[in-house]
Amino acid sequence: MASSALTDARWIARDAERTSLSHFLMWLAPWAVLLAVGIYAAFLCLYYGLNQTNMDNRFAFGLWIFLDLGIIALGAGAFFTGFLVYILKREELKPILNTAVVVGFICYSGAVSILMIDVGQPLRAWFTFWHPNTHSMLTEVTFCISCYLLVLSLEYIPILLRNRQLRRLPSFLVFEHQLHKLVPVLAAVGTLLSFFHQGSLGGLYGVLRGRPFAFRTGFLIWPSTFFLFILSAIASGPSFLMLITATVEKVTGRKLVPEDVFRRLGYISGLLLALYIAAKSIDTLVWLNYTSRSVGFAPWQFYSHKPFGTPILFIEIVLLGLLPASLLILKATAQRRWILLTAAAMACGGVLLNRFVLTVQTLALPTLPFDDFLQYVPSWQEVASFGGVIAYGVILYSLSYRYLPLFPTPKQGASHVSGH
Amino acid sequence: MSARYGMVIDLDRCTGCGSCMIACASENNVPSLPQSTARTGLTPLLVRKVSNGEKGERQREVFFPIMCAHCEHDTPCVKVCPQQAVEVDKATGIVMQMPQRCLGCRYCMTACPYHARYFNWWDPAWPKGMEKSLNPGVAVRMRGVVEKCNLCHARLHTAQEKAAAAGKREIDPADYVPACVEACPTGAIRFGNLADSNDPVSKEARSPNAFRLLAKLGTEPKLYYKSQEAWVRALAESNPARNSEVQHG
Amino acid sequence: MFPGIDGFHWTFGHILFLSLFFLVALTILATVASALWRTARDFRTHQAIDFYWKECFSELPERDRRCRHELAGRVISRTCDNAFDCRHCEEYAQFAVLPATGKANSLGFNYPQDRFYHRGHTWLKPEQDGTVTIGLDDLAEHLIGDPDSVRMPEVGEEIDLNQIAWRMRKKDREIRVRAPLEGTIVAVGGPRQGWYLKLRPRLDLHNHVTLCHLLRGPEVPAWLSREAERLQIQLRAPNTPPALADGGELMPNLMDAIPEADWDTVLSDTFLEA
Amino acid sequence: MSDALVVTNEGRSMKLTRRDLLAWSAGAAAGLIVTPIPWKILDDTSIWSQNWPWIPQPARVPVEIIQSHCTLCPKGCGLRVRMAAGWAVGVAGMKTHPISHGALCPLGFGAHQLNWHPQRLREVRHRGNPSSWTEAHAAFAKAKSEGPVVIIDGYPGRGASSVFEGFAEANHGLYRVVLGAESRALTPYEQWTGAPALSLGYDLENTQTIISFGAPLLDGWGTPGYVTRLWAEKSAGADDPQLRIIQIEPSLSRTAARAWKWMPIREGSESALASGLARVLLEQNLVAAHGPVPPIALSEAAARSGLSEDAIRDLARVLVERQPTVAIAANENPSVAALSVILGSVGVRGGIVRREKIERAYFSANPVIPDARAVLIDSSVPWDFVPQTGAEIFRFAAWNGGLTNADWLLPAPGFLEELTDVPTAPALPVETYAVAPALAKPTYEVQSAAQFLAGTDSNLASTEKIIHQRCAELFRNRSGTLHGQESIAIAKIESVQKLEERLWKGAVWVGEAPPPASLRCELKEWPSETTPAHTTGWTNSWDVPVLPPLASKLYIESSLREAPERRNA
Amino acid sequence: MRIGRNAIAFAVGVLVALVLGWVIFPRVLYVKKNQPVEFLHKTHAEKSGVADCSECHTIRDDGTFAGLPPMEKCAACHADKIGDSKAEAILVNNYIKPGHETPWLVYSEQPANVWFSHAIHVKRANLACSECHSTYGESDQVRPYELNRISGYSRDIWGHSMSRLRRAPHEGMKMSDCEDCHKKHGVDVGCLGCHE
Repeated sequence: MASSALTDARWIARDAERTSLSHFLMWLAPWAVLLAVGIYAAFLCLYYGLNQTNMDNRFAFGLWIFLDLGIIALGAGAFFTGFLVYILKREELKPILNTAVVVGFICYSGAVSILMIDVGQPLRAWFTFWHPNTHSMLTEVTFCISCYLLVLSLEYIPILLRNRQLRRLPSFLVFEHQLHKLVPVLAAVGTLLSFFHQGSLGGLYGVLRGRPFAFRTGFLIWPSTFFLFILSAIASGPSFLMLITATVEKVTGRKLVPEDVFRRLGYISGLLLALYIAAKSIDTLVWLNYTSRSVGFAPWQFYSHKPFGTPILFIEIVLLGLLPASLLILKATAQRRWILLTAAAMACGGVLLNRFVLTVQTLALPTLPFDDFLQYVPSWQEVASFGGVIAYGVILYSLSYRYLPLFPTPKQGASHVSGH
Repeated sequence: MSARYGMVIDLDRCTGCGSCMIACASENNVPSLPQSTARTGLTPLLVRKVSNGEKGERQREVFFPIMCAHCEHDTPCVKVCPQQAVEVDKATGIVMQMPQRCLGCRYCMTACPYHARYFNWWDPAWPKGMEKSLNPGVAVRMRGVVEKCNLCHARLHTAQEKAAAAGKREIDPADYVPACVEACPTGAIRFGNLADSNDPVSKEARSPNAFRLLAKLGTEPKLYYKSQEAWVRALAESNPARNSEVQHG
Repeated sequence: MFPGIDGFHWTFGHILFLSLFFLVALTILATVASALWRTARDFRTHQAIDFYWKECFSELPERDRRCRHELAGRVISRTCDNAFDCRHCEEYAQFAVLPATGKANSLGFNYPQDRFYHRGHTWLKPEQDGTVTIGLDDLAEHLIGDPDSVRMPEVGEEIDLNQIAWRMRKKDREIRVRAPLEGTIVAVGGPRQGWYLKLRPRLDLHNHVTLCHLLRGPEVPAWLSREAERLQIQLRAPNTPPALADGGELMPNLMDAIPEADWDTVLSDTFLEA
Repeated sequence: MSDALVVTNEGRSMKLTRRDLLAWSAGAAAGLIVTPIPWKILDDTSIWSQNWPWIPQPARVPVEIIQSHCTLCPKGCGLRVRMAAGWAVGVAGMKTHPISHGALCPLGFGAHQLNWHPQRLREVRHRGNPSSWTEAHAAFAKAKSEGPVVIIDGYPGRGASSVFEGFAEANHGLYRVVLGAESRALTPYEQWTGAPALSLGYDLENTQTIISFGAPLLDGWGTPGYVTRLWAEKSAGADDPQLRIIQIEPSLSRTAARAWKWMPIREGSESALASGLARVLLEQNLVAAHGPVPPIALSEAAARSGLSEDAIRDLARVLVERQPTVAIAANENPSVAALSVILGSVGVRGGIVRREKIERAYFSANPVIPDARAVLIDSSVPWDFVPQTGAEIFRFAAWNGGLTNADWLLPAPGFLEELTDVPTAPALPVETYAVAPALAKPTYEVQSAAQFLAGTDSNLASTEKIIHQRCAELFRNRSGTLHGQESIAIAKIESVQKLEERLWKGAVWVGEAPPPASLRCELKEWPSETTPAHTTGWTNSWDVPVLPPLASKLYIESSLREAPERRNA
Repeated sequence: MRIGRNAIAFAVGVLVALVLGWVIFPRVLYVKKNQPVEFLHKTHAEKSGVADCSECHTIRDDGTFAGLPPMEKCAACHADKIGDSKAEAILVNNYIKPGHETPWLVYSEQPANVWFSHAIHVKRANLACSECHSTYGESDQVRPYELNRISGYSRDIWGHSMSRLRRAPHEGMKMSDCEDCHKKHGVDVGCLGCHE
């Protein structure tokens, strides 16, 4: 038994078997290195300015925005699971609730920190709150994301306070208990916020009349992409959670959640994905035949620039949309775990591709009659600072998994996770 | 006194000499940095060479001075800026960019169909001593903010101050002429008040040969072009061409 | 942002957006505030410690949650699901009448009969003046030996049942001892005195329910022997001398004797720490 | 029990527990929010980011507008200089200028920054090492005592130029000029008319057809504003313009792109085409002249130029459709000049005219200078003029153009740092005269070549003196008009002081053109072909070795122009 | 008594923060600088009978504002020492004799990106100087110039009161102050009106 100098046993929940500290540190080491590199890259960008990136006046948004949109979409699992459990009372999903919160927190905090590097004048970012232009989708995004990040941290606190050492303080434990009683309220608020900012992230591009490839008409002030983003986010969120959980199970070699939770998640994900694909197809048809022409552009010429030909449309809608959706829904396929997970991965990939097309392809395409198609390759600083965020995510998750009750312990059973 | 300042550029008169670009940069204290490239440099006014794609004797070329078109109707950049760093000036119709309010999110740049907005990727710098040659009327922008053509509003300030000192409310139009207009050796760039139907410029804007780039987007740009040549006018409506079809600067 | 701040317009959209934002912000704030307030209230109304104890109890391993009646041999096997709160246990009375059949091997522990024993290894002795004296029981003394330091509460402090009454440090491990009874502290002792606390109980001692949650009589040796067995198992780490001397007597000062044992677990099991 | 045992009593003990610190920091955090600290720091840091100390900001000083003239090249464009605190902060064209009409070449607009150009010559350099004026003077004095001095002038006709001439005469030296492309194109007429090239010009105001053999008419040729204005008013965009510009050029240059007609021909076949055209004109009696007939067959002209014979015939017809028609070469090209003679456009209105009565021709400089002790090169001489000589070379320049074989690099006054007069620009049909006073104080220890010579030879007149003399001369002659804010005939000006005053304030004197017929021309036989040196620089009008930093907008920040080759070496 | 002890710790925390924020912070944030010469408006108004601000602080014909009078203006009277005050000596010996401009510290200095036209405010809107500059014109002592270490602004821009509450109408020259005044006078000039 490890009573060696280097032990963190007293921080680990009594009946949770965790690998030895040294082994754990070995696992963290490479990620820590990646994080360090990322922090250095971020410092370069903040100190010398954005000339450290390969963005330019045409490619004013680059890798960062694409990945921000991506991880925020995947992070939607957090609010959506909370919504299912607390609002729709789908108790069977409780086992992944804590993981959902942590993953959500990681995704959002990561996205926000990248955004802080991405803006040229971080010191003035707060102006958005002081002089908000409420007609801007970005204002909505800023407000909602910052509020929602607050909500996520509040949802994270109860999990944190259940650490074996922290809970020894009665006041912490009682506060955790009381806060946890109110989490449904937070879940409701979170749902509202997420609904809006996921949507607004879509709106971000949908409103760009000056970018006919992204421009969409819609309902009231919201372009169709507003709703598509919400749908795609809640469709991919559960799939992403599933992947994360499965990965953790693989890495730790433990069974963490009952199998039916997986199937349930897959089913929900599949249904929403199917719904999203349907909506997306209609939207695409409307855009091809009406919207794009209404601003005087022949839609097909947007697909005349390699590598963004029509195939990308097919991949996005059929290969990484329809296919995974049906795989996730159909019992026969959903039974097999590997198919389930592959489908989930495809679903996430599809949504990421959608974000990529909307951000990167939109900017690459010409608008003026004599513009040409541009390419852009991110600089190492861009890649590294994002790698840093990934590393931060892995480290934070690993720590949470080791020291916090992310998953119901065999003894307690599902009902005991986070409180009672 | 709500003016709507705009421009009509007679492309037939433009020899593409580039005087307007340099005059603009000099007036507005735009730096020229050795590091900057065609894609990261600051050119609030950019003259682009466009060819009709023909070869040999039938090849034709035209020069398009591109600058902020000061869109009048749901101005793309104004709508998207999260913190009101961009606005359409009520009195003049100038689309303003406020560098000291800007947080450098660059959303407006993605919104602008003319690519007429530029980001300060570097801190501005000048060879030692050259800062003495900076134009006193214009504040130098800092790294990390967006800038663009403000129709030389520093000159508008000077004109207003002069008018005020003379006890007048209205400025004398002769006192407010943007640098590019002043610089053009052939008088191809004309500047005036589009709201005033007697203004020669607003008359020209209504002439059959006048057209606007991407007018089809419905943003009501106040930057007009005119040309006798049909193929040039046709450009306004045509879709972006493939890389191969048009070479240009 | 706020009326009067530059850039604020009284337009419908603007007002709608901002009021929605403030509503959300307020809700979040209110949630946290009310959680804090409720926490404070629970402490005021003495529910906090009770809840806290129940939480810890639920985390205890099965073995540490045996019902006293099982120890006394009144029932074959019973897990307590009431956090050792016999006061509010329906079954307590019905089992209590049965005769205790458990073997009572004291293993040479000294456990005076005039005392009540708490599962957290404290004893409680009612005094004539209506106060009670509280001390550390023999097994615990054996485990710890001389503590390096002790942190005692203050006279006059209100203390709840199962609340951490005092802390002891030994080999930079903190040992937190739970109070066997709720009341007000009237005197503070320490290892030297052989007792640690004197309390004026919050409840009436003459009411038999007040102390009924504590072990007494035959239950005690039975319980102790169980604990001894547990220790024996837990302390039998590779190449360690047996914890029990031949006479079955527990050697004194075990923490010094067997430093390499997993004391975290031992101590938390002994003093009912989750 | 060991004495080590410590029994502390919680409540009373002054020892801070973790719990106390927790409560304390909670309180501190709560308190901090209601202090100015977070908010003021938030506000002030954002303000700091708006006024970063390392961002240079122009001083708040009043701006004064001064009319003057550009002296960076011999085109003499009128300037409106914005001056603040003694420094030029902006340059624009002088709208009232009778020749340049408010136009400048693109580089002129950034000229006010040239004085701080990194390539600015800041000190005397001798064979690459720092030196001093005294040493330079000594070296020159020694050289001049030992042998003849050749002085090269890139901007003849200035006061400084006469200082040079005076020095050359006084010291048995030679005075040579480096002519611009426009003037070189006029040199062939010298032997046919007897008039020096520098006294000739094109009366484009009255021309109806221009056939340009690669001359960048709309890209800095002559005084930019002069031609571009004519083109803009008479030609731009019109299908049948009053002024027809036919550009003969291999590639679609700016001028070609904007010309009424562009005819792409093979590289270097200008002479052949000109001769071919002349032949057609003569054979088909399209012109009054009867000879000399070019010794080239139409077929050969067609073959060499890559045009069809019909195309050449048609072009010939077009040339005579609207006369007067002048043929303008990009450079010295006798065949093109001869074509003008055949077209009968020498010494006629709207043709090639004589603007002044200079009898003595200038000798243009030959880079090969065999027997001289020293060569003094004025700062106006293009950097690419590299003398091949054993003589000691004294090179004046405000900016270092890179590689040079000069022994002495002598820092000359920069833009607007020196008083100089502005003689008639090349190829103009009328005589002009203006003065460019020193507006900015010299940034470094500089001397113009004229000052330098005056330093070595006390009985040389100074530039100032010569300018005064010329003003007096103008006043005496009583001819021509003075164009300032308003135009006024010289005859109407009360005194020479008044005249000078106006000239110092940026006014331009414009002489009266002598009757065209005063220029007689006879072409005996068709000139033999010479292969002209091609014109350098991407705006033809720029002889300064470096470009204003802002010029990079045209070739780095945009691709409006191709990056200049050989610059900033 | 744990709650009590916590409460005390909390209260101490609050107190410390308040003192730090309201007492110490302002002293750290602003650095006091003295004017190069102790110039007294009052004395000049009385002795030299200067009646109107515009006699020294003139608006040029083109509308630009001359701001502080140049050294010659001072030299006109102070070519040689008039009185024997210390300030007089400093002015004459350090600045007028060697011919250096006096490096006055301008309390109301605005940053480069602000365009403020005295002509428009004084000539068109007929505002009295005191509207913004209070009675500084009659002041009989010079107060030190306070420089904000972070923003580099004069303290007069924020106004003397840290809370910006209950400050005099002329106190404070932040953008919001300009806007308030513009609102009051029904002026709407947008960003373009006041920014370069």
